[in-house]
Amino acid sequence: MDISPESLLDMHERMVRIRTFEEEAGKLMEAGKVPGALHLYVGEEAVAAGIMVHLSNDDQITSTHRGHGHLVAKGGDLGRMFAELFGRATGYCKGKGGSMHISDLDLGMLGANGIVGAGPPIAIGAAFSNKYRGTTNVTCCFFGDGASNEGTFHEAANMAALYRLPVVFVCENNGYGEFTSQERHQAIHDVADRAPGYGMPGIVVDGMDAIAVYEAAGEAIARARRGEGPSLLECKTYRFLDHVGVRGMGVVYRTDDEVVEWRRRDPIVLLEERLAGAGLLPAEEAAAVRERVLGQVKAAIAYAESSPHPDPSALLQDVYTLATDAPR
Amino acid sequence: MDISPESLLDMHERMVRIRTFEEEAGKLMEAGKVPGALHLYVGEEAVAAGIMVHLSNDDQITSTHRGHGHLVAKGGDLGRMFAELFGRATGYCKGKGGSMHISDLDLGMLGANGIVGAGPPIAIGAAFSNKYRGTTNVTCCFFGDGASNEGTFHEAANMAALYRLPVVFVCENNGYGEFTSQERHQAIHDVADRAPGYGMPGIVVDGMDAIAVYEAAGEAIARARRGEGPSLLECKTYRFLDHVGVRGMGVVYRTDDEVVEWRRRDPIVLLEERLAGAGLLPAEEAAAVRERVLGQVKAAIAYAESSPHPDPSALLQDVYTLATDAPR
Amino acid sequence: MTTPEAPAARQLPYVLAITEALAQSMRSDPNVFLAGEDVALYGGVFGTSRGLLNEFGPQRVIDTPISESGIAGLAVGAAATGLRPIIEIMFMDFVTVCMDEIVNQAAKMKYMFGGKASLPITIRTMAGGGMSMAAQHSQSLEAWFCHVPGLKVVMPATPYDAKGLLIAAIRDDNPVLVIESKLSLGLTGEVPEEMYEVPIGRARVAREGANFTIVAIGRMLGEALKAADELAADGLDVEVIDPRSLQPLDTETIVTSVRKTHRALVVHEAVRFGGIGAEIAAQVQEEAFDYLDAPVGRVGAPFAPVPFSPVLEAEYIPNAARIAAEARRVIGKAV
Amino acid sequence: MTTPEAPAARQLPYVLAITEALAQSMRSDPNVFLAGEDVALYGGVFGTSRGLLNEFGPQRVIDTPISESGIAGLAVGAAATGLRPIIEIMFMDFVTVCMDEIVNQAAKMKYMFGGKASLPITIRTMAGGGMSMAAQHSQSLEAWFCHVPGLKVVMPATPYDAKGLLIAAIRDDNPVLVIESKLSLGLTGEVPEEMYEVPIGRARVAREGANFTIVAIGRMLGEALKAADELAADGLDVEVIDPRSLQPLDTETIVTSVRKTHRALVVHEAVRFGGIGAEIAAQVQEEAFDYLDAPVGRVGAPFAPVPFSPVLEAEYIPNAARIAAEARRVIGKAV
Ligand SMILES: Cc1ncc(C[n+]2csc(CCOP(=O)(O)OP(=O)(O)O)c2C)c(N)n1
Ligand SMILES: Cc1ncc(C[n+]2csc(CCOP(=O)(O)OP(=O)(O)O)c2C)c(N)n1
Ligand SMILES: [Mg+2]
Ligand SMILES: [Mg+2]
Repeated sequence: MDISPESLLDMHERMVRIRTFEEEAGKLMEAGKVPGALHLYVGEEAVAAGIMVHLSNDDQITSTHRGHGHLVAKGGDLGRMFAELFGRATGYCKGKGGSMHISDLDLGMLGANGIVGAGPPIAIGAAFSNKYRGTTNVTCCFFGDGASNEGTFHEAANMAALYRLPVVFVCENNGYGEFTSQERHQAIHDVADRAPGYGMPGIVVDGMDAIAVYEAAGEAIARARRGEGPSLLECKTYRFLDHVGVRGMGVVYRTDDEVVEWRRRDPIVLLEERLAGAGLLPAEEAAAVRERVLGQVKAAIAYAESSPHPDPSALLQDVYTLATDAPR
Repeated sequence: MDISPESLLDMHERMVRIRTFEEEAGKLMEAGKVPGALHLYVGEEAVAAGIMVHLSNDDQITSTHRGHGHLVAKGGDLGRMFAELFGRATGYCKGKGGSMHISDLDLGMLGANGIVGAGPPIAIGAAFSNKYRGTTNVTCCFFGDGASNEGTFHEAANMAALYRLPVVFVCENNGYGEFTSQERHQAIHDVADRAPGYGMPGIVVDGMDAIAVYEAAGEAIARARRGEGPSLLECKTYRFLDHVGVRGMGVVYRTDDEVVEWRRRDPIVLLEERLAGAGLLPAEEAAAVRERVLGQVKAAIAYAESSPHPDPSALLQDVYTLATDAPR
Repeated sequence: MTTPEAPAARQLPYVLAITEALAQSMRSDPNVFLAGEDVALYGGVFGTSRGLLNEFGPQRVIDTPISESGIAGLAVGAAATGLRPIIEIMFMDFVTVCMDEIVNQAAKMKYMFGGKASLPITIRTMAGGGMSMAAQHSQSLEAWFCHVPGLKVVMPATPYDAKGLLIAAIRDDNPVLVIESKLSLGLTGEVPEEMYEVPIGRARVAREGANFTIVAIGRMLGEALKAADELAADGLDVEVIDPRSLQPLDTETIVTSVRKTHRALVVHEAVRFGGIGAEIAAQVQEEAFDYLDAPVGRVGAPFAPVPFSPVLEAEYIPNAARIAAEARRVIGKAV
Repeated sequence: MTTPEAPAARQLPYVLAITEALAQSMRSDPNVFLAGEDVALYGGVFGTSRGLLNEFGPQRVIDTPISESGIAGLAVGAAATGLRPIIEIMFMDFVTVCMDEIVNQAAKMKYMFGGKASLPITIRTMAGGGMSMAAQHSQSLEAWFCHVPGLKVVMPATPYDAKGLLIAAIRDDNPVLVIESKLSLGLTGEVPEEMYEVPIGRARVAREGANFTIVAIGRMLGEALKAADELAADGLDVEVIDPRSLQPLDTETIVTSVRKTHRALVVHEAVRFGGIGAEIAAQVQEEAFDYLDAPVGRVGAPFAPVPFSPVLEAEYIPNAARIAAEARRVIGKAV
């Protein structure tokens, strides 16, 4: 699969946006400005970016508890995102959802989710909808290695293959479900090995290599658009930070060496090297991108910080849809 | 795997007992004597028998809604079984469970189950227990092709492989989940193809051939006893009768031709031919076995029919265990 | 579309009232589809969707694998992207394997997303005992769902309501759980041929009376009406109310009745402890405290799983005789 | 083993009271084991099992995959074959993915098998909000389980009860759901060092009073005690009762109090509609009808999912001020 210079640069910028967003969010959390739990995506940017450059706003994704990266890559508005993390009325969910439920239906982002494994069944529903309505849209379903052990993944994968739904199951295998390493939560090495059991292709790709993700995703997505059914795309990746919050080193469940080793393959650095090598993005231009994005992120934070908290009267709003759209 | 003449005859008798039990139960149901729903095992006898001859009362099984065959093969008392189907106080469950919850913990039969897919998680618990207590006992988990699409199967299979639990997952693939054929409920042909996705061996065997089941089960069970972990043994079989009740032909979801085709491979007839050929069971002796078993079944029915209904005062008993066995 | 003043004269069994509601809804809105285990080729294990596959084809009437979480999740994703799914969870007992999709996803998505999502999902399921189906095929679990903000819960007792509430549920832009009664499938009653809605959230006074109120839920309506006849002999003029919708609950109709009659009994087939009868009783004593001449009584199943034996099950499930007896007991307690 | 008359003077936080109960139970009975997500190497995401892996090893302290149905089913199978499993379902919200194992298997197996099975399973889980964890990490769903025959349900409010109820649960031969409170983890109180049981099914009078009863569930106990102080200024001498166990429920202690005080309020963090407060209110008005000077009031969360925003969440979760206000409102209604 060919990749255009524009797509490469686009991917890079999305990755930088995610990284910057997450690093700033982490700092704000440490400063006590973000209530609740924060699951950061730092280290896994190539996955979200490599998938999302293939998608339009009419293609959907389902996400996980670690959902900021997905929304940023899907084109999320940074101001509304920070506002949501801060619980402000201007946030994506008017402050009612927070980090774990951040979403933008207009962008086809069907929500971060607090329940591990909740995404796959929802994703097949969106894919069903695309097919039912006769579109060529696809749904990409992000889930973790840990989530691959939930029964919901199994049920959704089987149904997707049975109905040949236009869905791509994207396993972000970062080697851990919370604090339990993959070899301590499943007796297999590749989650993709589960694909044949549903009658769909399983592909393993280096999740730190954005171009590799782009290519593999491109094929799986094209296949889905052609009506040939689902795929399971496993991206081997790593979260640089802790499961919740920012501390990545000095933890009981993994060695610092391991972290250092993976950090050597920082997906943004890897891509920048490739881009520099190809003459597409010299180091100083990469720095300029980072600079520009940081400015946007700072502006977004400022917007969010100056936004009002929800009015207490909002508490009981949005529980039900009051009028109906159904034809009568 | 060698099979002794005793085991062959044992297997045969168990199959005849199941067949006779089920046929008589079906008649009684048609006569209005069995309340509730009855899922008969006719046609699948080789699976239960081929597994169960390997097991002692300290080895457990979990069963399904189609559980009579499993309990008969595990040595269930026919009188108490019929009494349970009739809802009598002398039944295995004092009339509180009926067909769908028939069980005998003393025989290691952990119950038929009304919830499709409920067995696998319970089975890994029993297997865990065997391992925890340092025994070499195994647990065999029966489930259908339809049940293989429930998330519970997935979770249990993964955990069994991860912990190398002494369990054998026995998929009774009779080609249908209720009225939906396998090709309409999953995009794979062999449920055993799911095994590699958990890191366990998957074996397909002719479920109409008791000797083949015996051999494949023998290996999987021995492997489990050796502490080498679980297996998934898929037995291709067929239910001669309807999903519920007795009508097997003239139904909307399968052709009569298909039924006739499968009935040509009646597992009892197949085994009797082999046994006759080997000089182990001439036709008249086979008839004698059937005759003898029919006598036992009739006696069991008589016992059950003459048994009292539960006293209404039993209604609120057995909800809780009152005294505790826990050390203090 | 009209909401007829009085039901037309055509009689239909409960089961066909359901089928008609499904068919008419699918005819009038191409975004409506039906998915569930054996709902298509077989027409539903209770026969409620017979004929729909023929009329609407396999794109809109869909047999699923035995994967309730998958089915319910599919409904959430399809609804969030513009369709109006109807799913069938065969026996209500099986909701235990898809609670997350119903409770944490469908019910909460709108709120969690700040109002943006709209989830027009209809979940049909069969509750109740009386058929010797034992502990895992006989439960009435409506109380669980009434406790979950974001869901609506209806329990039609009559063929008329089976059709009208189902149509209303399908047209509602929120997830609605429609709890049908398997023992009522053959119950025949007047069902207009045209499409009509029974508004969700409005109770029905099934029988007017002056000095005792029975609130009867789902299939217990029929038993309560029988009990009312029986109690007339005691000089009790019983008003019988069918809430029809439990979430939202039409407290006003119930309380208005109790303010008139001064005594009340709530009846459901579900286990008494923690049943929706507790909520209704609690609300009645809050709203009509000064009017009550006796405590609000409750009839429900005793604290045990549903037994298989017909003898025990008959003992277990509330019926007219037990309702009448409890009414008398409540009155004995009058101040 | 002794049940001490008065708790000893040692102070311990709620979280360590739990750990101690686990450790002592495992020491005294080799059949007891603990399984759950990240309970071993990490010591539990709430730190409740810290140190147990070291002491008891990986055979008895078991990290599981993220597979709640598998975990709960494992407990059922292990219990049916002689072990005494303790499982942790991290947040109570996640019970939605293993309801079948708890409700249809663990709770009913004994009954369905005619009494033969014995299922000594302890299910620990953390409920409640207050930490901006939003709609899927903050729920209090105890009412669901109180409605299920075969289960027991306890909700310890104090470190003393956190230890004593957990030990009692582990020793109970029935499935017991132990609902702990994440916001109480740091709460410190007297906890005797020896092993003791708080009997399941017995309420505690946490504060004696003469003319108003507040029944406060779980973490609401602390808020109710604060409200009682506040209400003293109004001349209300409030008795505060902590049921501790919701199933079985110690109706007698509650009713005895109300017969004395003539007015009552039930408080829980769960959604008010359909909460266990409804059952308690319904029982109180049944059992103490002639003694009541006012309707039984209820305080619970409003009918919405738990919001993320701290501002909204503060508005959502009941607290002392709201309890006191509701008490005043109830009294305003007195006859
Ligand atoms: C049903 C459920 N069980 C447990 C949790 C707690 N939990 C939150 S994130 C997580 C780990 C998920 O691991 P993985 O799927 O690999 O995603 P990652 O965090 O690595 O991105 C767990 C166990 C949950 N939120 N939902
Ligand atoms: C959770 C759940 N869903 C649906 C059902 C209804 N049901 C009972 S048996 C059955 C089919 C099971 O098919 P399979 O596992 O292949 O077993 P078989 O009947 O073929 O032996 C279904 C759908 C159920 N009992 N439990
Ligand atoms: Mg992971
Ligand atoms: Mg089958």
